[in-house]
Amino acid sequence: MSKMTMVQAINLALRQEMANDDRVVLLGEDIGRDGGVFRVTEGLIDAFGPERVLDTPLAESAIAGMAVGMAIYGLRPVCEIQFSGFAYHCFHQLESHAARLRWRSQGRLSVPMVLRAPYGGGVRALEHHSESREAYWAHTPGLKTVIPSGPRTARALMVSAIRDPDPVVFYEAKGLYRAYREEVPDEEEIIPIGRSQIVREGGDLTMIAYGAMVRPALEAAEELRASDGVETEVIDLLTIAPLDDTLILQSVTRTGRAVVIHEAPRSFGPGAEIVTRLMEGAFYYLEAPIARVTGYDLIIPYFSREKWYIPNVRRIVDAARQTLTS
Amino acid sequence: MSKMTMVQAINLALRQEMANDDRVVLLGEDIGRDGGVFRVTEGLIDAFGPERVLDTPLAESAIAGMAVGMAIYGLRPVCEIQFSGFAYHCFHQLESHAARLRWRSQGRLSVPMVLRAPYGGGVRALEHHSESREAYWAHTPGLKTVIPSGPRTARALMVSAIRDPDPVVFYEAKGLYRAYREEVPDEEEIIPIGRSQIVREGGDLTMIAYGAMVRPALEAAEELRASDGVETEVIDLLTIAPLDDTLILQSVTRTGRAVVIHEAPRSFGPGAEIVTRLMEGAFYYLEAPIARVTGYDLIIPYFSREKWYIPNVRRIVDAARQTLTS
Amino acid sequence: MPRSDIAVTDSLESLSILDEHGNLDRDLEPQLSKARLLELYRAMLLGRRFDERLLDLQRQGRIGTFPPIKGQEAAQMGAVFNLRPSDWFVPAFRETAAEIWRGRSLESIILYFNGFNEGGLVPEGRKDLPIAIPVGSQVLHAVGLGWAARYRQTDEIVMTFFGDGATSAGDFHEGLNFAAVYQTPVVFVCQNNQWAISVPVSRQTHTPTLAQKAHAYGMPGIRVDGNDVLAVYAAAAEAAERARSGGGPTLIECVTYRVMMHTTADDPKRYRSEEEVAQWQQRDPLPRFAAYLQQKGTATEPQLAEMETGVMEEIQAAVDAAEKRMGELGDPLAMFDHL
Amino acid sequence: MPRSDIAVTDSLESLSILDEHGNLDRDLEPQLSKARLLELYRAMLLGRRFDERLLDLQRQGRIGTFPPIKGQEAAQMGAVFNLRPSDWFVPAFRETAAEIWRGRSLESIILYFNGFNEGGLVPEGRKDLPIAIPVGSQVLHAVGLGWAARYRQTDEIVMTFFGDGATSAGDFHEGLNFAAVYQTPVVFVCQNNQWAISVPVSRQTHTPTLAQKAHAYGMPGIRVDGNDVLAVYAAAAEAAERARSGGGPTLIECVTYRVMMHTTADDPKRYRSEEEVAQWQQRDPLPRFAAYLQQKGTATEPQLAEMETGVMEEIQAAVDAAEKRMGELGDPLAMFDHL
Amino acid sequence: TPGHSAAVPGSPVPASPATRRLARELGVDLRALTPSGAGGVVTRDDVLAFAEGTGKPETPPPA
Ligand SMILES: Cc1ncc(C[n+]2csc(CCOP(=O)(O)OP(=O)(O)O)c2C)c(N)n1
Ligand SMILES: Cc1ncc(C[n+]2csc(CCOP(=O)(O)OP(=O)(O)O)c2C)c(N)n1
Ligand SMILES: [Mg+2]
Ligand SMILES: [Mg+2]
Ligand SMILES: [Mg+2]
Repeated sequence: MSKMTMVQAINLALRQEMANDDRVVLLGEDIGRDGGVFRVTEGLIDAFGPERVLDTPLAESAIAGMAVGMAIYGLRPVCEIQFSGFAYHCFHQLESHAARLRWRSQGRLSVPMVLRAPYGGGVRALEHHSESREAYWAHTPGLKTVIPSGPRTARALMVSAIRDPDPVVFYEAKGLYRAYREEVPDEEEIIPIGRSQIVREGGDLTMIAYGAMVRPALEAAEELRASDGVETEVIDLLTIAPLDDTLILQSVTRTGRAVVIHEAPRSFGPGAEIVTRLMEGAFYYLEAPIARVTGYDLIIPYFSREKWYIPNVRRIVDAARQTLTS
Repeated sequence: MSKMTMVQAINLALRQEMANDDRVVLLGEDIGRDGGVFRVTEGLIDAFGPERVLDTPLAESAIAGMAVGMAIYGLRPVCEIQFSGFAYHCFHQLESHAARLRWRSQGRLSVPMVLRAPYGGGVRALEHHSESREAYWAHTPGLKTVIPSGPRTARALMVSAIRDPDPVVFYEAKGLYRAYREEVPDEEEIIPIGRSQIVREGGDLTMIAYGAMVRPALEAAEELRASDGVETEVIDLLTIAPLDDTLILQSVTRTGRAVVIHEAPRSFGPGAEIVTRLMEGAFYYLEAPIARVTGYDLIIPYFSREKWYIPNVRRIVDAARQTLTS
Repeated sequence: MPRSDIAVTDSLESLSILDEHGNLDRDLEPQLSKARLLELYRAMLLGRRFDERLLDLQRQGRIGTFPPIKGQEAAQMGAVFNLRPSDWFVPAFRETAAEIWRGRSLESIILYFNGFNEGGLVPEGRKDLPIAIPVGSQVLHAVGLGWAARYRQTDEIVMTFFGDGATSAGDFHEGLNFAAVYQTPVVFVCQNNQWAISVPVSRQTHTPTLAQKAHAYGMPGIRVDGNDVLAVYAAAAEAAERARSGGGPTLIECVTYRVMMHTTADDPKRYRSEEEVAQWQQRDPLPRFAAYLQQKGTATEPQLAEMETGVMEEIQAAVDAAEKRMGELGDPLAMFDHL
Repeated sequence: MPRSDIAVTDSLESLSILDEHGNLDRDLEPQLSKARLLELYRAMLLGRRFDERLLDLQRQGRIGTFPPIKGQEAAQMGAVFNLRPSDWFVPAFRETAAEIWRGRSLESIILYFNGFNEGGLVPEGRKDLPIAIPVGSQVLHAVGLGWAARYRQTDEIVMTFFGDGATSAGDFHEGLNFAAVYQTPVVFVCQNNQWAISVPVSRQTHTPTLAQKAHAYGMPGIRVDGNDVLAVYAAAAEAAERARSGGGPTLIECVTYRVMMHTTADDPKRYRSEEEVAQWQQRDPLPRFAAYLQQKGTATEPQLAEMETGVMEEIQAAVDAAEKRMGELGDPLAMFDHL
Repeated sequence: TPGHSAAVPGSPVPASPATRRLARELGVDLRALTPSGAGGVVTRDDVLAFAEGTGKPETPPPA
């Protein structure tokens, strides 16, 4: 057990899975000698050699498409797309092949690959480096979309993603990479894909978040208790798709009120599905309209203004209060 | 005024816009001498020459990316992507450039291009030829997503799409291409982008559909009147994004009950946003959970089973009855 | 320098062995046993006759849209005939003869083209990928398989097929580049059948050959008469040997012709002349190879006729089996399988 | 045939004019007026000094991440110097000197790299595209612009820039292919600065040159000493003339070096040796060109020093103006503009 | 089952949002009445019946 950043925690998961299983190979731009632009793969080329940590030419479709072939062969490739904003270059390889080969071959072939990509704002980056568009993948049948909320969940989910028999898109909130350290056990720890978790209990209101939004949600919950005496339950989704709605339905059936939070643009975003599931499954328990606190239907502005775009504690608290008083 | 199929109606719109405006040029695979695999561009190369109707090499990213350049120059390119299932190859050109250049250049450049693509099932086609994934575009800020529901709306919306100063993704339900004929006026007719329409009035229930789903919705409405005495209002969205929710909110505020219909996979699909808007804007008027009648969270099966996947009158009526009795 | 020509050292060649007039270059003639030659011919014949039967079925509404392969039997069989069962085969969608040779059942092909997902079942133990429809996309899978085969220190190689149109696709480029950088054991077989639906190869690219695109990747390129099964076999044998022995990838351009429509939904009269088609029909790879076999004494005409009968029976049995099977495959819930 | 070499007829050459030791090939020396030569030098100098200043600002936390251009001034200025105002300029993201030459204000660059969308404003009347970050993607826009310029029967040409890494991208391939098929007037300038972040060009491609990739498209390719501004100028002049006169596109590979980090977020010590960097610093294009100017009598040392002072003043004024402006750009609601 | 409130103490009384609005407008406390809808859902009629039984609400409905 030691305290580590999310970068270190993902590195640990990769390192341990590589040590345990020689089917696990990494590929991506600058992941070898450079250790990845965020250093997530730091030291792995030294530990496992360039045959297992491939510095690729600059071509995302090739990275994903080659991984499809490796995975069909029986390996467990973990691709890094340097920023999720460049993952659209391989959209067709994921939609048309990774997501479909098990189905297309009637179960005979499978594509146990992981596509890692940093997403989201918060690191004063250039254009295309701060978007949050996980909904694209979440809407794609045949893909699983996983987004950890910190070092410990990142490590435990990465292990599951690598071992999963099917393709997993693994979005890493780059704003969390070095934001804080958390205890991460040395021994194996797994969170199954498809399971969300309650990270704070409460009976007055439910907040649903994932990735980098879990922390502001928790802070907002704290503030609501301190200033309004409101007890907020906070649920961290962890897996976005396929969306397991058991916990969120249970919670909202009790609280009757919910706030859904994400960085992604609002319209047709992940929040819409979450709201709809609550509307479908907890309709008669809703005391107030469910609030969405999200990015706007804009391209995230360059960094001098990105803090106005990304949901923050203030906006979450405001939305919660509105929900509570409706 | 003459009766025409949707193929002919779109052809008419293209032909008239090309005749009126030499900035309008077409590009795509097989759109010239072959007239397009669905014959939507039939005869246009004869009328306007190969300088305005470009048969391109087989490369979707190039089609879209070249159109971005043409549009910046001041032309009004209309691209055809042969099937929407191959539009993912140019996802990055749309997301990273077409959708952003006005914003990136602070209003100095613009990309008045149209990306046409047939989508949806119903023509016994091979894999990748029947999907309905408009949500990908709808979630992309900077793009407009338009889906006509028949010959007349297709013609009138295509004119608007071409004249729009910004990029428009124009999905054409291939199941409607030759499904029926409709009167289409010879003289110019326009439906502004961003406006939905009531295609049947009723006070008991609201159905919201678009594209190929409008017809089964209307049939279901008819059946509900005949057998249940229920008066259903049917709204044809026409523009998916940006979603104008004025009409749907007005309607559901009156009816208190709604069914949302699309071919796309259910989860994270367009229906989720529609439901969420209703939940946000008409919450206190909802008498029953809003129903979604959609494709399943599957890849659409090969054609022998696709009729089980695509929403039909039976599924819509069942959902409506459930909504009415909840 | 200061101004000089750059010489590209990777080989770029053209090859023909048995020309359309029956002339044979004995120095280049591949040494195949009688049994192998007959196997090869039968596979081409089966591909041809099955294709014709599929067209009948389609015209009768008994299957849906499919892409005929007629005229391309030599291009695909000459190449794939070099593979061992332990090698990998990565087709596009117009390699029916090669797919059958590799072990795909005729029945599954009928099911597939009649819209049954069950037709996609890859039989256990086969190292083949299913049909890939997005043009060019499968090229990358071949590179990944080839890389993995080397990683596992096997001597497996990978052969992937694609059309002339596919050479315009980004995935073709990225795939050949990766294959060269990693020196993966992949044989890239381009069936240049002159058309990508309605676009002739002369509007697909400004280059006189597709083989020369190999220069962009630092790999050998070879352009062969794709209707000359001996030339295709020889070129692919060389490329396969290069790949197997660690010499890296090769690009083979097979110059052939799509005699029929693009798919049964297409009407080629809209964009190409009947003369062109007639001209290419003169170069039909089947009679050329049959004449060679007879000249060589590998088979007599009656023997070939007998083979023909056997092929027709095999096809009929498959059609019967497929139609029986399809009658039993009604269950809509099967759409929830395998996802 | 039956087996023979294929000869590719498109030209593939290498070019250098003024080498790193000051040797000049007088036959190839471009004939530029004194005024033009000084303009060119000043633009390179301004690019260099501004780049250095940006690095200072970044290190002081006064701007965010940016990609230094140091060492690549000749590659970009030699090329872009051939454009007329009526031509189009389509940069990637490491063409700061060229962008400034084309009329982008220093102030807007500072704003941009400090995270203000206002820095993206393309001034009215300029025929330039903003920075394109997705590698290779802008190549296609150049092709579309070139096509449109021909459609409008103008004599405008388009010049687009990209790096060695970009040559692996699908968009590079699709763009060059389209440009050749449509014979659009585009000059493709690859700044081969040896690195794509941490990936050396030898791992980016298996080819010894990038210029030879032109063979895949049927267009001329030329590899020039990218630190020799005269050679770059001459090669680009020829390509520009070819494009303007209807001769179609050209691929130019400028062999240069990224002397600094990829961006200020990068640490090149992790992946390359200081010796390599030191070696390339010997080939710095600025002193080479300065010596040429002095030898030729185009400028004296004091004149160059005076120019230096002017450049520094211009930069200081821009920094002051930008910082003042940024102080006024607080309004968060501006994020809703232009979408 | 109708007639038995599915409400868990501290949790919402099941009712559609429209019914909730009606109850609020009529000043009816959902906890005070016996639901008749399936699954213990309070219906519009339950609210109306209760409101008639107790007369008009004392405070005017909120705007
Ligand atoms: C990415 C993509 N774009 C478009 C299509 C539609 N399409 C199917 S085959 C084809 C032409 C393919 O030409 P070629 O590569 O020469 O192969 P051939 O059909 O001649 O065998 C096209 C445009 C597709 N399947 N995939
Ligand atoms: C499509 C895409 N993938 C990845 C990146 C991240 N990235 C930015 S620059 C770069 C390397 C570019 O190398 P090169 O083309 O040689 O240009 P240079 O940086 O050397 O100027 C990478 C990988 C990107 N911007 N776009
Ligand atoms: Mg896995
Ligand atoms: Mg072809
Ligand atoms: Mg570089």
